[in-house]
Parts: sequence; C-alpha cells; structure tokens
Amino acid sequence: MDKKMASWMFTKMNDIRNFENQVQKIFATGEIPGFVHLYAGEEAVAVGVCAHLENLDYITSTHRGHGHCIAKGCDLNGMMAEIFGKETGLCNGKGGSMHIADLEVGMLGANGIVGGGFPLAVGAGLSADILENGGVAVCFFGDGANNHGTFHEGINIAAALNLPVVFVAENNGFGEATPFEYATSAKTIADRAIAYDIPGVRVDGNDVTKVYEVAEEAIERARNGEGPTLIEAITYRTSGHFEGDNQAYKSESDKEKWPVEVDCIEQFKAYALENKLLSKTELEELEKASLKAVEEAVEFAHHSKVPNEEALTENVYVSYK
Amino acid sequence: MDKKMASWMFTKMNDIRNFENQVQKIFATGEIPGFVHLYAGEEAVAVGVCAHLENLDYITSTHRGHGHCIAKGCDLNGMMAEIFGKETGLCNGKGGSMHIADLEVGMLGANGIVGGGFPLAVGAGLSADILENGGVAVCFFGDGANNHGTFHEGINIAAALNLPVVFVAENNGFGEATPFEYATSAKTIADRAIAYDIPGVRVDGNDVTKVYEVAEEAIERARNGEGPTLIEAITYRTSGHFEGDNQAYKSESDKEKWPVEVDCIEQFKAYALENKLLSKTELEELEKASLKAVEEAVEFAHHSKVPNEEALTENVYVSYK
Amino acid sequence: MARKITFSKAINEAMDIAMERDNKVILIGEDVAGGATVDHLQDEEAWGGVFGVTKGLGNKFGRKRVIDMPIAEAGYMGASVAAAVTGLRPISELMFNDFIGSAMDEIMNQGAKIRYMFGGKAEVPLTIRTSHGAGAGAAAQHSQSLYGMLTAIPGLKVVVPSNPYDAKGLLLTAIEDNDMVAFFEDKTLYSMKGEVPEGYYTIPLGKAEIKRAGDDLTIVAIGKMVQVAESAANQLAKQNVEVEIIDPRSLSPLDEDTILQSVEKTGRLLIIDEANPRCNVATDISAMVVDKGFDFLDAPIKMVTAPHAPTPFATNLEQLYIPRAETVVRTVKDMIGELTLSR
Amino acid sequence: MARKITFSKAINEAMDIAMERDNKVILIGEDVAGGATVDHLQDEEAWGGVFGVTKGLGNKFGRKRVIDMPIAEAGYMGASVAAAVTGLRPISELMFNDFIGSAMDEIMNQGAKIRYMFGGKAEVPLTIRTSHGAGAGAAAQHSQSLYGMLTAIPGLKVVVPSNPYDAKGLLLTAIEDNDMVAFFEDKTLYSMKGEVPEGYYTIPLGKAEIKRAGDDLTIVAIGKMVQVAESAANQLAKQNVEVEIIDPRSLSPLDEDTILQSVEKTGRLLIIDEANPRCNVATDISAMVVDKGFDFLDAPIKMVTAPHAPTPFATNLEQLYIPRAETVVRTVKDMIGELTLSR
Ligand SMILES: Cc1ncc(C[n+]2csc(CCOP(=O)(O)OP(=O)(O)O)c2C)c(N)n1
Ligand SMILES: Cc1ncc(C[n+]2csc(CCOP(=O)(O)OP(=O)(O)O)c2C)c(N)n1
Ligand SMILES: [Mg+2]
Ligand SMILES: [Mg+2]
Repeated sequence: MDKKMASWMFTKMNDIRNFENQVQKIFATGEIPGFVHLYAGEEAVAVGVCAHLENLDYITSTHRGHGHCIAKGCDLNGMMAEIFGKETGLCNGKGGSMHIADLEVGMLGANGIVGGGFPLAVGAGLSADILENGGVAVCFFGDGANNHGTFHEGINIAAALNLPVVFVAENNGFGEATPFEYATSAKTIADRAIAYDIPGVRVDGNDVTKVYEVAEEAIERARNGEGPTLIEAITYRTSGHFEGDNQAYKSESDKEKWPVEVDCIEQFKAYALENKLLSKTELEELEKASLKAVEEAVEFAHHSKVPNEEALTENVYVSYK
Repeated sequence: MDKKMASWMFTKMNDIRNFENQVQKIFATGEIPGFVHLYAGEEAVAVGVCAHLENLDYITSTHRGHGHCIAKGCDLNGMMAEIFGKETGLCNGKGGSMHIADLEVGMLGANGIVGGGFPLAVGAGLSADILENGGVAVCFFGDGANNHGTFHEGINIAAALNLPVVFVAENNGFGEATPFEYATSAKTIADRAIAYDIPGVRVDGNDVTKVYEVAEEAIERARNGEGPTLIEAITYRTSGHFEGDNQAYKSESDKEKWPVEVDCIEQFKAYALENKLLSKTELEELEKASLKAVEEAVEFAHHSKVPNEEALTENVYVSYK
Repeated sequence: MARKITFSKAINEAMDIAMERDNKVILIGEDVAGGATVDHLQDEEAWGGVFGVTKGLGNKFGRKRVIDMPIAEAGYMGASVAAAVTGLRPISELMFNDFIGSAMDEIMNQGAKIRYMFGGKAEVPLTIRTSHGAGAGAAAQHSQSLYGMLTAIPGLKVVVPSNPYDAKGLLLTAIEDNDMVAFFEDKTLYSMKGEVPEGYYTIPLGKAEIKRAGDDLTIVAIGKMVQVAESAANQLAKQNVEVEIIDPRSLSPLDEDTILQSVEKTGRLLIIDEANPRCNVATDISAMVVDKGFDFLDAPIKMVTAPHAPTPFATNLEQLYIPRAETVVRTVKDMIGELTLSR
Repeated sequence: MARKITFSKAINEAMDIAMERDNKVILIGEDVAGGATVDHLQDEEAWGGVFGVTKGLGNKFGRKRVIDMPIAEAGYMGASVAAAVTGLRPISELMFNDFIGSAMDEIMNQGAKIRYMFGGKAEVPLTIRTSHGAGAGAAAQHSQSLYGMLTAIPGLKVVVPSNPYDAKGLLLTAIEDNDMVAFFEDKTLYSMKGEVPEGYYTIPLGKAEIKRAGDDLTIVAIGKMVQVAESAANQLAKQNVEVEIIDPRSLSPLDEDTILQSVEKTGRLLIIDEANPRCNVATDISAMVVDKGFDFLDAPIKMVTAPHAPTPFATNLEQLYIPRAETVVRTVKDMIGELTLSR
C-alpha cells in the first residue's frame, strides 16, 4: 500500500464516519424521512474492498448502504440530498437511503430487500464476462442475508458459470435483533464456500489493511477468470439496526468495547503513522477536509429543492404507450 | 434386516417398478393426461429410506413422486386412479401425477415446483417438534433442486432450530437435460452439509441395503433430537426426464449400462438370496403378487368414473362466505 | 366500552387471546421475539417484531411458541404452510408485504392450492400477518399495498382492517379459520387509537361494515382509506352531499351484497384503494358492480388510487402518491355534477 | 404472404433475428439449450427449451449467448435484471409462469422498480418469456395465467400474443424495448399455425387489433381466448348477432382508445380472460370502460373467466375450467336480450 492509497482509504473511512454521524444527528431532528441504517464502525470493509475497484466494476449493496456508496465513489452531496429526499439527490429524491445508486461509478444500488444483491451481482458479472471488458462485480451482504435463498442461488450460479464476482459478507454479529449464531447453522460464513467449491476466507473486518489484502487476491482471481471468492469480514454493528433501536439484545460489555477499543479508523491511523504512510499533520488535514466535505453535503442537501410534482409519475418507464 | 423387512422392501421396489412400467405403457396410448416423470430405476432410494418411517412421519416429494408415494404406503388403486384423473383417485382426480398426496400415511404430496418440498418438510418437522409426537420428516429432492434457494433456506432453518428433518438428495445425474456437474458448483451434494454444520453422507443409491443403513442412522438422529442429516444417494434416471424425452444428452454407454448392469431390484434380489433372507420361490411369489396388484390398480383406474362437474369449484376452501 | 387502545395493541391482544385459548397457535417470523439465545434475554424478547406488535408474547408463551426465524421467507412461510397442514395453527409474520416476492411460491402454489390439489383432504389453518402501505417514508420496496395480488389467488382469504376494533375481532376470526388467511395491517395505522373491548370477540369474514350512511353516493374504501373517505365525507356533508361509506373488511371473500345494496340506493360508486391502479381491488369491485348492479348506476364508477408508479421516497411526492380526501371530494363533485346534469 | 409456421417457430424466428441484429441479445434460462458440457453435444443443444421453442439458437449462437442455468429462478432472473442494466439485452425464460413465485422479488422489487428508484438513471432492456394457460393436463402448478399479476406492477410491460404473426412481431418489439417486458406464450398455442412473413418486422406495444368487426357487441379477448371469441362469433353470426372482437395484444400498456371506440359503437362489452376471476385483466378492462365509457354502455359488462379455483387435473374438469365458446354465446345472448328488453 502506498501513500496515495493510504490517504484515499483514510479519507473514505472518515467520509463514511462523518457522513453517518451527520445522518444520525439530523435523523434525530426529524428532518430525514423514513428510517436509516448506519454503517459507522464497519468502514474498513467497504473501503478495503473498493480500494481495488474501477468505475467499470460494479458493486451491489444492502439496506445499510451509505458506506458502500461512499467507498465506491458516489458524490457526498448527491447522497446526502438523496437521503433528504431532494431533487438534487443521486436518484432525484425518489430512492432515499435504501436505494442510493449511481451507475456511472458502478454502484448498483443500496437495496431494501435482504439478499437482493446476490443475483444482481451475478448479472453484473455476467455482463463483464460476456462483454469481456475486464470488469468484476462485488456483492456486499450481511450475516443475516447469508441465510436467504438468493445467497445460495447467486453464489452457485456465479461459481458454476465461473463468473467474476466476489461475495463479501459483513458479519456484524446481528441481523436486526437476532444473533448471527442463532440464525446461521454454519460455524462460519466462510465455511459455506465449500458448498460452491470456491475459496472462503475469514478476515478481521476492522483491520482495513487485512481486508485490503484479502480483497486484492479475490478481485485479482475474479479478473483473471478464476471465478468467485467468498470473503467473510468480521465486524460489529456499533449502532442499532436502525436509528431508534434500543439494542436490548446487546450485552453491556460489547456495547462498551466495540466503538472504543476496536475502532477501525483509529486502528488504521496508528498503522499509517507507524508505517510512515501518513504523518500526523497529514492525517489531521485529511480529517478536517473530510469533515468539511460532509458538512458541505449537509448544507447542499438543506438548500436543495424537493422534487417537482411531475416527478411522481416520471421515469417509471423509458417510454409508455 | 429381517425377513419381514426384506420382503417389504422387495415388494415395494417391485410395486414401484411395475407401477411405472404400466404408467409408461398407458401414457404412450394417450389415456393419461398431462405429463409424467417416472421413478423406475431409483426405487432403492425411496424404499430404503421409507423402511424406517411410520404413518405419523411425513415425507415431501417431487414431480417424480410415484416412488415416494408407494414407499410411504399410498394405495396403488388410488394412485393409479389419480394419474388417470378419476374420482376415486387419492385426490379425487384433481391433483394428478404431480400432486398425489395422502396425509393419512404421512405423504405430504408430490410437488410440481422444484425445491417446493424443503420448506414443507421443515414445517412437518416443526409440528413434530412442537407437538412432541416423536415424528420425523423426510424431504426427497433431486440434484437439480439442490441449487434452488429453498434448499438453503430449508436446511438452514432445520439445522438452526435443530428440527427432526432428514434431507435425501436423489442424485440421478441430471436435472432435465442438464448434467449435475454443470449446474452444481459443489463437488458433491453431501459436501454442502458443512454449510449447515450437519452430517453429510454419500451412499450408493442403487444398493437398497446401504440406503437402508444410512437412513436408519439419520432418522434415529432426528428422532433423538440430534437434528438434520443430508444424505446424497447416487442413482440414475434410466428413463427420460418425462415421457417423450429423446434423451439426446445421455451417452450411449450410460444408456446401455444403467438399466441393465446396475439395476437396484436385481441387486437386492441377489443380496436377499445370498443372505438367505428370501428364497427363490418367495421372491417369485412376491414378484407375481406385485404385478397383480399393479394390474388391478390399472383395472380400478380404468373402471372408475371421472369427477362430477361440481368438483370443479369444490374444496378450494373449507368454507367461503 | 370506553377503553381505547392502539391498532397495534388490538392486534397484540388478539394473538394473546388466541394463544391462550389454543396451544396449537404459534407465532413465526423474523424477530417476532428478538434476541434469541442472547444470555441476558432468556425468556424475554428484545423487540416483539419490528413494529413491536408481538411485544410480550415471547415472554408470556415462551420461545417454543414464539419462534424467531432466519431471514428466509420462502423457508419459513413454506414451513408455516406444512405446520398448518400437520397439526398446528401458525400465525406467520411477513414483516413487510413487499417481501412477498421471496415467499410467493409457498403462498400461491403450496399453501393456497394444497386443499384443492389434495381433493379436499387437507386444511391449512394458517394466518399470514403482514404490513403494507405508504406514508412512512419507507420508499419503493417497503410501501406497497399488495392485497390485490393475493385476492386474485383462489384458496386464500384476504382481510384488511381499518381500525383497532375490527383488527382485533377479524384477526381472532382469521386465526380460528381453517383456511389460509392473509391479514394486512397498514403500518401507518399502528398508532391509531380506538375503542376495543377486552377479551374475546370475533367479526365474521365476508361481512362489510357501513361506516356512515348516506343517499347520494357510495364510497367503498379499503383499510386506511376509510379515514380518507371519512374526511372527504365530512367536507362533502357541509355541502349537503351525503355519502355512504362501506368498509369491506375482507376482500376475499367479498361482501358483494352490502356493496350492491348501497349502490342500488345511491346510484353512484367511488372506490378508494391505495394500491397501484391496474388489476387492483378497486377494479375488481367496480367490475363486480357493473356486472351485477348495472341498472343501479347513474354515473361512471370512479376509482381513486395511487398512480401507476412505484412509491417515491421524497415526502412531498409520497403525499401525492397516497389517495387524498381532496381528490375524493373533487371526484365526488364531478360525479354528482354529472348526475345533476343528466337529471 | 403464404408461408405458414407455428406459433413456436414464429417466436424462435423473432429471437433468431434479434440475436443476429444485436450481439448484446442473449438467451438465459433452464435448458434453453440443454446438455451443457455433455461430451457429444459441444455446440449442439439437447432440447432448445422444454417446449423446443429455442431450438437451434444454441447451435447457431453458441453457449456463450445461449446460457443454460441451474434451477434457480431468483438467481438467474435477478442476474438478468442486472445484466440488462449493465449493458446486455437479455431474453430470460421462465419455463412456466407458475414458477414466478420463485423469482417475484427480482421481477417486482428489483427489475420493475430500478429505473424509478434510481431517478430515471437506469434502463432495464430485459424480456421475460414465459408460458401460461390450462389445457395441457398440467394441473394446478403448471396451468395458471398470471399476466394480471404482472400487469398490476408499475415498471413492467406485459404482452400476450394470440397468434404466430403477432407473436413474432411483438417479441421483436419487446426485445428492442428499453423497458422490462413480460411476454406470455400460451403453451397450448405452440403448435398453432399461421401466416408469418420471413425476416424482420415489429408490432408496436399498446396497439390493440380489431380481429373482427361488428356492431352488436364488443368482445375483448386475451391470448388464446381470441379463438374462443371467434368460435362464439361464428355461432352468433348465424343468428344475426355481429360481435366485434378486440385483441389487446399488450395488457400494459393497454390500448384503451380502441376498446372505448368499439364500445361506443356497440354499447355492450364482454371480456374473456382465462385467468381466475378476482383482480384480473378482465376486471381491469371492465373498470376502465365503466369509468371512461359509462355513457356508451347499454348493458352490464360481462366477464367470462376461469372460476375462483386452482386448475383441476382431470380432463373433464379442466375443460370446464377454461372459458368456452358456448358460455360466451349464452352470455352474449343474455346481454343482447337485456338490451332488447330495455329498448
Ligand atoms: C427479504 C427481506 N426480509 C427481511 C427484511 C427486513 N430486514 C431489513 S435489514 C434486516 C437484517 C439484515 O441483517 P444483516 O444481513 O446481517 O445486515 P445488517 O443489518 O446487520 O447490516 C432485516 C431482517 C428485508 N428488508 N428484506
Ligand atoms: C421452480 C421450478 N423450476 C423449474 C421447474 C421445471 N422442472 C421440473 S423437473 C426439473 C428438473 C429437476 O431436476 P432434479 O431436481 O434433478 O430432479 P429429477 O427430475 O432428476 O428427479 C425442472 C427444471 C419446476 N417444476 N419448478
Ligand atoms: Mg448483520
Ligand atoms: Mg436429477
């Protein structure tokens, strides 16, 4: 990893953290409609993986999609405006938090349907394979999603047809209020790779450098026509399932430990300093810049207009009648 | 295995073979509506497994369900009449070949939907578990079905909740015209057991004694509250996918080898003789009796009436309006 | 009957009573309890459903009867069907009706058809509880109203309550029914309060309720749309237009008689359905009336529905998406006007 | 234009031409070729689909463009959606429309909504080919007619051809369309022969065809029901009743104008739809006409459909299940009678 990459990763992780902190704050005021699922604490997964992706590569995401969007290069202003339901949003305010998308940067959409991303990632991989453009597709999904039928169908098809798709489980311990261990009969998600005769790797999802390494190998394999990999990144959902969740199902010790002792950004900061990738001043400047960018995004969203009434029935089809 | 069991198994295998041969012959005459998928050649699987089941145990089945029905104790007359679409059929002629069912003997229905049986078996297992009646549920499914999402969801739920369900794959080499190896990314179906942290066993599905042993252990485990097992029985679809299939996808050598060299009934006959379970005369008598029973079933079906017109709209609901 | 409780609580009470009366009644769904196997939550639930509707039932009846499921709708819905066929009486929760795509085969091809395919030799006493409706800012994949899709399926019964009293009585009936019933709860009604008697009572399926009597025009309104109809009716009453409001309560079976009798009296029919406009329950009722009550009609049957578009996220658009009283008032006036002209 | 080919061959030709014209067009489905990786079948297909409709395309375009899939409808239908969004133009086959339960989420929540949810920044040029209809003795899970379920979904287009000529022209249009189109093929029509020009031609979606002109009554008939209508029309003509038959060809978009103009002329409407009766396309069209064409109507709008029941297996019952010309004739006579009385 070189300085440029370290600075990119540090910025992206900060962008995500700051973005989610802002969303959390504003959501509490009631200004953001609907519900939001925050990615804070899991930054290392999205960032470590997307570090290896180009615009022509696609990712699929989940209901907890802000982090994936930012890591894949979605515009912060457009994202924040989308979450506010504004016309300037990436989806013109019609998608919202659970459907942020930007095909131009290869972001195939957050998804309100658990497990919805598996087949979509297979389709993006199929396109890359048939169009022979060297692209890969990455499917981010949660531990809860790993029990859905689409997990099985998607990975089996990708493996059977040897498509360039990488499956990245974000095992954050819970699907809503249900512990991973209760809902999943396998010992680990990575174990399930054997059911598809593909490599399965467990990685510390809080260590962005480890995620970076594991993802590099998997994405290279995919790009080289060697087929899918299943990565299981162990992380933790420091926030509630959605904002407003009382998290009665978490133990006090976990609640205390995770955001404090195992913070992926703090870890990477120490790593970057120690390995002289980034200096203290550089880190501080990047932190400030990130904070500013997110604050600007909030401003942008605040001052944007809501969609015109006509938008209600526009873009259902390309053409109709 | 004692004499009684040997004679039961030999009879059931013959019943299935004779039944399917009759169906094949009559289907060619046009007297049977729709399409039929024959189980001939795979008898050892259904029979070896159902040998351990009681009426309070349930099985789920597939589009290729005649064998499972017979092994589980469905009445031959009622089955044949059902396939003919007659009022005396087990489902009053309204279900047909793909929906033969008899809850009284624990047969939860053939199923027109590939993968449809997994969740149903889980439900039957759940009932047994909650009602604490000691029952188990067995899910028969094909190698093609092992790539459907319901395979994953069903087995995971059964394993996560530790339900008394046994999953029996009938790997007959093909799903329609598609080879097992093409569609399934796993090396074996049994390998997939690891994804659910349950035992996975491969067994020669042509050797009814082997199936019998493996099934015994799995069903005992389930009955004792030790959870599900995944059994993969290797067998071969000697007929076409459905009657009328030209089977262009089969090699000549396979076509020749299977019905002749690897016939499960012939194998068991030799075994029963060698182990002095059944004498030659006994075997011949059982063969004759089976042939007769199936011929009577055909007669019964022939002479039965078609359903009354009112049946068209009856039994959609228990009550309506 | 002074006690007022929420729609959500009314539904909770119905399940509580049903589970007390019959130990074959079990609850299945995602986080219907919540926190399964968590050390400090042995016999407590963390959630009681994502909307808190099943809160307390886990505590009371234990995790053997209130069963959290993996996120596997096909798996547990199919299991619910078979559990019903083999001796239990499950209440199975589909958190949002939008997730039906993951379990449609189990509902449509297994559950709804088993009795018929088996020649009447099976019963499926299964109740599917699910939430529907826009207005919560939940966007395209969490805001649909899909009761029409299920009304189309023979073998299913479909219920859509509009208020706490009905919710409780209809749900008790649904649970006791020996057929498969899909029970739709508008998520924006959960906090609605209304008078609800304590204890056990039932309301029959297939029996509509006349919510307001009137001679000028009939409004059939589904679920929350009853409120829209009532608001419109209040405005119209000030202009001396008296509408009759009918809440069908169950869509399958549908109480055709009550609707037809009303239209016979008023001569005019408007239907409010929050679903998208094509092949929905509004068209179904309209077609039924023009078939069986053609001679009663003095004006076109009008339908006020969501547009032929997914649910938009932006609040201003979402508000336009949901049928509004003002549209109903305007439409009724047009219909009355037409009649006046033609008189 | 003397060449006659089957419905099945017409569909095959449309795909052949589309694949020749645009190499982004690919074919996806279960056994659309068949025999993948079988030694003696390298570039040959074993089946060409379970009905043989895609026969020859695997040979001609190779297995990279004619892709056999595992039995995983959700998986490959979702993949088809994303492949369409990311640069291909897939034709994805759902062998029987009854299997839609396994892929409904991918169709309804992903494919149909992506464009809207993404603010118009995505196109989904995907055609789903599927088979429907009773009459093949295939029983409850292989005989449904579910086009109404998809017509209800905004973001989808729905086409149901009634003859070989239309099938070819409409399928070419569907494949070239930049929206997601569900294309329904009645499995009992595959062997129907009709005149079909060689080479490329298209038929626009949203344009109904008047199959027979008449002044006394309008029949709208969907897919194979056009044949039922024509048979009824022939019988009625002998009794001097001249019906006009309209084949809508596409259900979404629906050519409302052609239907309304006809009803304006005839004053009477009957709709034949093989689907079950609730919330189907017949009710949809009826409701549209009573809304927009009320003043044209001289009689109730009648619908001839399957009953509210699954498809029975027994041949005698299955024949009663499918709408029959004799029911249409009887209903038309009633409607004419009613009119005569009211004249
Ligand atoms: C098909 C479907 N079922 C259920 C839900 C409701 N739901 C939303 S998020 C969620 C939990 C997902 O857990 P996981 O996959 O671990 O992701 P995490 O929230 O932990 O990031 C559930 C059950 C849904 N959106 N879609
Ligand atoms: C959901 C679904 N998809 C597709 C089909 C069509 N179909 C019927 S049988 C079959 C092949 C099944 O193969 P397998 O599971 O191996 O069983 P076998 O026929 O070999 O016994 C297919 C694809 C179906 N009935 N249901
Ligand atoms: Mg999780
Ligand atoms: Mg097979």
